[in-house]
Amino acid sequence: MSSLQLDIHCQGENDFTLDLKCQLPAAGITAIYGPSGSGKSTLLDCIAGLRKPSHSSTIRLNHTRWHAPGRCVPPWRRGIGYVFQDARLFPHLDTLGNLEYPLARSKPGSITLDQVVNWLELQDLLAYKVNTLSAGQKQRVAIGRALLGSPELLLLDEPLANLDHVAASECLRCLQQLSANTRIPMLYVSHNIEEVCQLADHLLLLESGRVTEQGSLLDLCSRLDTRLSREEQAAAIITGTISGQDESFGLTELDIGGHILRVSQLRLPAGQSRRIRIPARDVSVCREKPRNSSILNIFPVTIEELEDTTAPRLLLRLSLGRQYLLARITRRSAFELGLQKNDHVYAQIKSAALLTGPTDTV
Amino acid sequence: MSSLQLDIHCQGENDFTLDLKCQLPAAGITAIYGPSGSGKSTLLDCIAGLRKPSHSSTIRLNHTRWHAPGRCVPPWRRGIGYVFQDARLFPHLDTLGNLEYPLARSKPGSITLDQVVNWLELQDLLAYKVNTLSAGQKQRVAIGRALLGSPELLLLDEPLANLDHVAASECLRCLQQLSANTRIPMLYVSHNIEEVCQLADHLLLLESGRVTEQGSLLDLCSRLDTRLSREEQAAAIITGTISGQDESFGLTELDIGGHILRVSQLRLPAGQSRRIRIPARDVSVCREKPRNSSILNIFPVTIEELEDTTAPRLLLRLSLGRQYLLARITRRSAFELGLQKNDHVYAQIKSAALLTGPTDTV
Amino acid sequence: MPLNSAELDAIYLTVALASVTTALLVLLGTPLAWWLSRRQGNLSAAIEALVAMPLILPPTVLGFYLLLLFAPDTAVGRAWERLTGSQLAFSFSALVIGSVIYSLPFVVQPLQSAFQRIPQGLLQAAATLGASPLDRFRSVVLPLTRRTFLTAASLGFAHTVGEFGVVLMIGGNIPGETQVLSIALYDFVETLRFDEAHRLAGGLVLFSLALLFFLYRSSGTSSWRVRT
Amino acid sequence: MPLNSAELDAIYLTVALASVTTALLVLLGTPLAWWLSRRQGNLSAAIEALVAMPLILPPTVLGFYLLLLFAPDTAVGRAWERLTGSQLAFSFSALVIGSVIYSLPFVVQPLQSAFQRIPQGLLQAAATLGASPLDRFRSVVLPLTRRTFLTAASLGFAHTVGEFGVVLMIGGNIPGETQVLSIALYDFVETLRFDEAHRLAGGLVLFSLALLFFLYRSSGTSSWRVRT
Amino acid sequence: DDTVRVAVATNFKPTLLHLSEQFQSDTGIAVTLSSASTGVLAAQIIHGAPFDVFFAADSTTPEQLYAADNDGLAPFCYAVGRLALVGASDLSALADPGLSLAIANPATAPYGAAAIEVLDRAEFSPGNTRKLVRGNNAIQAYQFWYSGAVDLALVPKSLATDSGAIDVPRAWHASLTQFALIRQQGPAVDAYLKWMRSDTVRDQITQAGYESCP
Ligand SMILES: Nc1ncnc2c1ncn2[C@@H]1O[C@H](COP(=O)(O)OP(=O)(O)OP(=O)(O)O)[C@@H](O)[C@H]1O
Ligand SMILES: Nc1ncnc2c1ncn2[C@@H]1O[C@H](COP(=O)(O)OP(=O)(O)OP(=O)(O)O)[C@@H](O)[C@H]1O
Ligand code: MOO
Ligand SMILES: [Mg+2]
Ligand SMILES: [Mg+2]
Repeated sequence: MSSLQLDIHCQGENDFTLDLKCQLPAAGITAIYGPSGSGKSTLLDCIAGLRKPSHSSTIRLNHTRWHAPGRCVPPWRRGIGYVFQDARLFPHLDTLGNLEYPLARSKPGSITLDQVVNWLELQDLLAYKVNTLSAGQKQRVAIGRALLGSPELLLLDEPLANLDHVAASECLRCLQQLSANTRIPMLYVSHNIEEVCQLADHLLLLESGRVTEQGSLLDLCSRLDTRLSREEQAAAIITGTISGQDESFGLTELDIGGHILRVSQLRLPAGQSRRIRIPARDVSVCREKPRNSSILNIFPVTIEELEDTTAPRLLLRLSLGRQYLLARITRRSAFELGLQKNDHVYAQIKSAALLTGPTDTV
Repeated sequence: MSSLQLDIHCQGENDFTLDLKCQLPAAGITAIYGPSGSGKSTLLDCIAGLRKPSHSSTIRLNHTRWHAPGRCVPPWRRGIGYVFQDARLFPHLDTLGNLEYPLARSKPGSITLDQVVNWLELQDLLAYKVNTLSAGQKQRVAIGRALLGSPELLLLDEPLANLDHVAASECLRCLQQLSANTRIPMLYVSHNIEEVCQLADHLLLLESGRVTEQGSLLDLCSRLDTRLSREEQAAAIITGTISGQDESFGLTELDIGGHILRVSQLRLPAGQSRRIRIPARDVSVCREKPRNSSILNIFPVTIEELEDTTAPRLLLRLSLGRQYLLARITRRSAFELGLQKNDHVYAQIKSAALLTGPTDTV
Repeated sequence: MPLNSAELDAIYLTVALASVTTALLVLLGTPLAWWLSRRQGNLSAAIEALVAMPLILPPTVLGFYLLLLFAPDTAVGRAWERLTGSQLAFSFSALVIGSVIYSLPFVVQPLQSAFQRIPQGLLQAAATLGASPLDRFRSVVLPLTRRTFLTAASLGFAHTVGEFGVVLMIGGNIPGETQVLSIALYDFVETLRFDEAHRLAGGLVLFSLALLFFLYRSSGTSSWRVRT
Repeated sequence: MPLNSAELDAIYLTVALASVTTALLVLLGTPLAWWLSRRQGNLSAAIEALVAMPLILPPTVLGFYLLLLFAPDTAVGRAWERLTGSQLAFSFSALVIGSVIYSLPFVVQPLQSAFQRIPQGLLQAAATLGASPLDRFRSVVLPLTRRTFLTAASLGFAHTVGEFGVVLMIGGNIPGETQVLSIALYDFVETLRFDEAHRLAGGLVLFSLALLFFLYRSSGTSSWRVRT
Repeated sequence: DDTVRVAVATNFKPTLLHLSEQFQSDTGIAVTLSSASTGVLAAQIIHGAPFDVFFAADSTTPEQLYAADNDGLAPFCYAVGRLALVGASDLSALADPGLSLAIANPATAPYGAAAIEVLDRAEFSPGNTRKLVRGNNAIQAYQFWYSGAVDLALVPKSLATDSGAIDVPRAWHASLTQFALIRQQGPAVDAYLKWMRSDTVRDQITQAGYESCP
């Protein structure tokens, strides 16, 4: 399988050292998540060749060694695209000039200028000087520019930080499509766990320059012991098969091990499988099946694990067939309902949560 | 009452014009919200005096005219603090040097260097060169620097865009405290509606350089016809009085017109009133009162208004005593439950949503 | 190799002339360069061209025209004499004025292009932090252009030390009054006293090399470099 | 006022010398300045000092030493003669070499400090977009430092036009071969033929003023300015 | 004021320097020598240079200056220059087109004009195609030769006394009479003049490679 092998030791200033050894899939989207100053940008810089790790480090994309003892491929030969945390547009070129910059400099790829302009809605900006763009506009141009280099690996450092909600979800959709269509692997740095969960297939958690956790999003999300589940925005990811369309109400039905989950409409043929992100905070449990509720999705589940904590709220891991849901409830509720491991309860998933448009489905 | 009066006409390049006339309260936090390129940064620049609006424009803070026909106070005499969208730290100074920069240049204020260093956790960064800081670290230093100028008005242009969740909520808490303690009015630009709702007292919605909506957050939030309610993250804001503490489960009870709402613990004396933000997506309705549910907060409400839409989901405006809740449910549920205006139903508020720590309470 | 008193006089005079000239160059050149860097259009282009003008004329010829200007019977010469009570031409002041005019472009042009490259946003940030224009210049522009100031000042200084056409013409090569080192050196070569010429030239070169070396080395190490 | 053939020769020669010199200055000065801008330490400080050196010596004296270096019986002179078959001293080539050495600091130093101020991040961005170092230089550094190149080249050009000490010494003032405008002008002044001197100087100044004016004006209008 | 300010044409400066030092130690009157080419000095004098005495390299320049404002004493001859050839053992070298030659610029220096007169002689016409380099003044012509850049130079004899120079016959060119002009009179200047005209000084001038005035 194609992979990105990293064994990086990079001594920075300010007592910071990036020290990591891991193998990431060079396919799909890998999110890099971690607090500010944990070394996310430093890692991307090393991969891009903009920062030199120690001599003995190795960076390998599939069979190409980008960095190895005695060998260092310079950045412009690595075939990467990099969207920087600051846009770094060329001030002497207009928007179009910036977009065209990589065209002559990389082997012709499958992404055309027109496509990028369309996806990112850059039509109106083409003739503008880049110093007259707003922050969000700059960021979109930077994304487009990186795409037009037809990279073999796309590095994105918080590309959506300056975008408004609509533009951000538009961009997210683009990146997803792109990842699916062009098979360009992406490393995606973000502080926004929702963004991460919506987008990523794989996750790398960094803290103080070290990997704390790494694995597929599905695995990491449903485990109670990862940093992710401790986050405000913990969520489980489950897979379902499209089983029907409810045209009149604009819903799609997914089969989850025999149960029907209704989500906002996905125009996909029946039988195709899909990943759904279900935030823990949207899931509540009841002992009795609620009736006459506006909540559409109510499933019988088994409590697999109860977080043992003295905090006001706790996480439950609920099994639904062979898959898992997470639920965040108050300790008081858990106590009042007398919840125990292996109890059979009903999980109700606030439907609207699954209906928030394309960004909620992967 | 103290106010910021704006009557700005500012012709930009690229066919963009900022054209607005409004009066904002010069107290508390006013959020400026709008899509990318709608003129938020331009507006702040005009207020700061960094961009010249047309001659006939007026900008007035309380009784001080900053801009008026025939008069223009230069930026350094306006007594403002400005956190830019890009940090703009001085590269020739270290972190401490940047923080100290405004100290000698403004009248001594109530905020001390030590406080700022503490709030923003800058201890370890003080001796670092600013070009070796990570993006989030830079942003924190920029916030600190602006605070240390003891401004009469603080302008914040997406100050949290580069911060991770923990740092961001830490900063938000600081800003709130600051606003409460120092009574420095703030204009806060953000793309993040959650952030906005948690922080702001007042809201200004911009689109293409024009004001589309303006008013107190409470008003704007509970109306179905504003841009806000069309957002993914629509929420209602309600006010309650602290009525009790549930020490064993770490909860606080608030009285909302006779009903008890349980939220994560607020260490406040009983009798004090508080604002709570309740996201529409966290509210579901049932005809029967659910029993044995993990949801703690269930209230009898009346449907005041049903959004008339063909979209898969719709908004409900529910009256709870004299206050309002919003609920976002699927159109299918509304149909199945046969919901009508003036129906009496039960609103269940996913408790966890109210328990997400300090950032959820204003 | 002891220096004779004429040489000592010349050294003293040279150092004085170059120092005063450099100080004036920086004092006058800085605001001029700043002004030029903030403006565009015909006026500033004309002034830029004017500043560069003295370069085009051979120094002796430039000196000749300055002499025409400074002579006691001209308006400038008379005004100077009324103000200071002494004659302008063939005085130290005349040398200073001539050197300043001659070297101005070497100071103004690098400073101007450095000023133009100062990120506008930093100045705006400083303004919102309460810094007046002068304060901003002192606390932001100066530190960010330190190296260019060094370059400009050292070019100006060196050029004044080496310059002799203008000085010869408007100074008159008067020992102890207007005979600077470069003219003394020129004199040695002209009067075929090559040994003394070699000695003086060698000393001058070594000293300057050492000075410039330390100047550039120190400016290098403490240089700031913006990462982005 | 018709120009006589000697003057025409001188004009032609001056323009040729200044053009060739400026071209060489930019060609040599650019990589040197780039190299210096990327390095710190003793070696680069020493080279910077060396580049600035020619400024310290009066041009005639510098010319004298260059003549000692270029004479047919020196290593340099012999090597040149073996390579080209003709004598170096008193040739156009010698003038060019002398002028390049003399004006090098005026080109290297502004370029160096401009290069140092190029945001590193832009070069990194260009690298990730597939631009090789040379390509980056051409497509990012050059456009961003256009104005400094203009400054440096115009300083170098003007300085070569005005320079005459070195040229006189290593050129030998041979009409049609090494007699440039500045020497012709100097001759007029020397022989007290002030009318002719005024005429030539006036023409030179007006022409240069006009040239520089248009140069600066055009560079001003299309200038890029980073907002931040 | 007991300082004499002297402007001197460069060709005479080495000689005058030597003489003035003697004067200074004999009388205690200081002498400052400012040297440049005759043309530069004249231009400076016209524009107010504070020189008491001007030793020019020709006769016309002092006369012109004197005619212009007619004050002080009339210019007088202080020495007559001689032309010499360096770099060869025989004047016939001037006929060799293979030998390069340096002279002073005939337009600006009297010694240059004299050199041209010599080169115009029929016997040297075979050498017309030689490389002819022109120093801005006589000194520079000598420097060209000194540096090894040219084979021959026609220069003032005063510069070449110890370089194995060959005298050029006096009759081959117009006389190189050098005049001095007094700009400002006073006791010090008078003493200096008196001393300059003394026999010892005249002898030393002759020894330095000049001839005495007619
Ligand atoms: N150019 C540099 N030189 C030295 N140290 C640096 C440099 N850039 C960053 N660092 C340090 O390395 C550490 C990691 O920085 P990095 O920029 O990789 O963090 P990050 O994870 O990207 O943070 P953020 O989310 O805030 O952008 C920080 O402590 C920072 O101070
Ligand atoms: N310096 C400038 N000169 C001319 N036009 C500008 C300048 N800066 C911004 N604009 C234009 O003004 C409009 C508003 O820009 P502004 O930066 O105010 O947007 P914004 O609301 O802050 O967007 P964002 O959320 O992306 O930062 C944009 O269309 C932009 O192109
Ligand atoms: O001494 Mo002269 O006047 O330079 O030949
Ligand atoms: Mg980063
Ligand atoms: Mg903005």
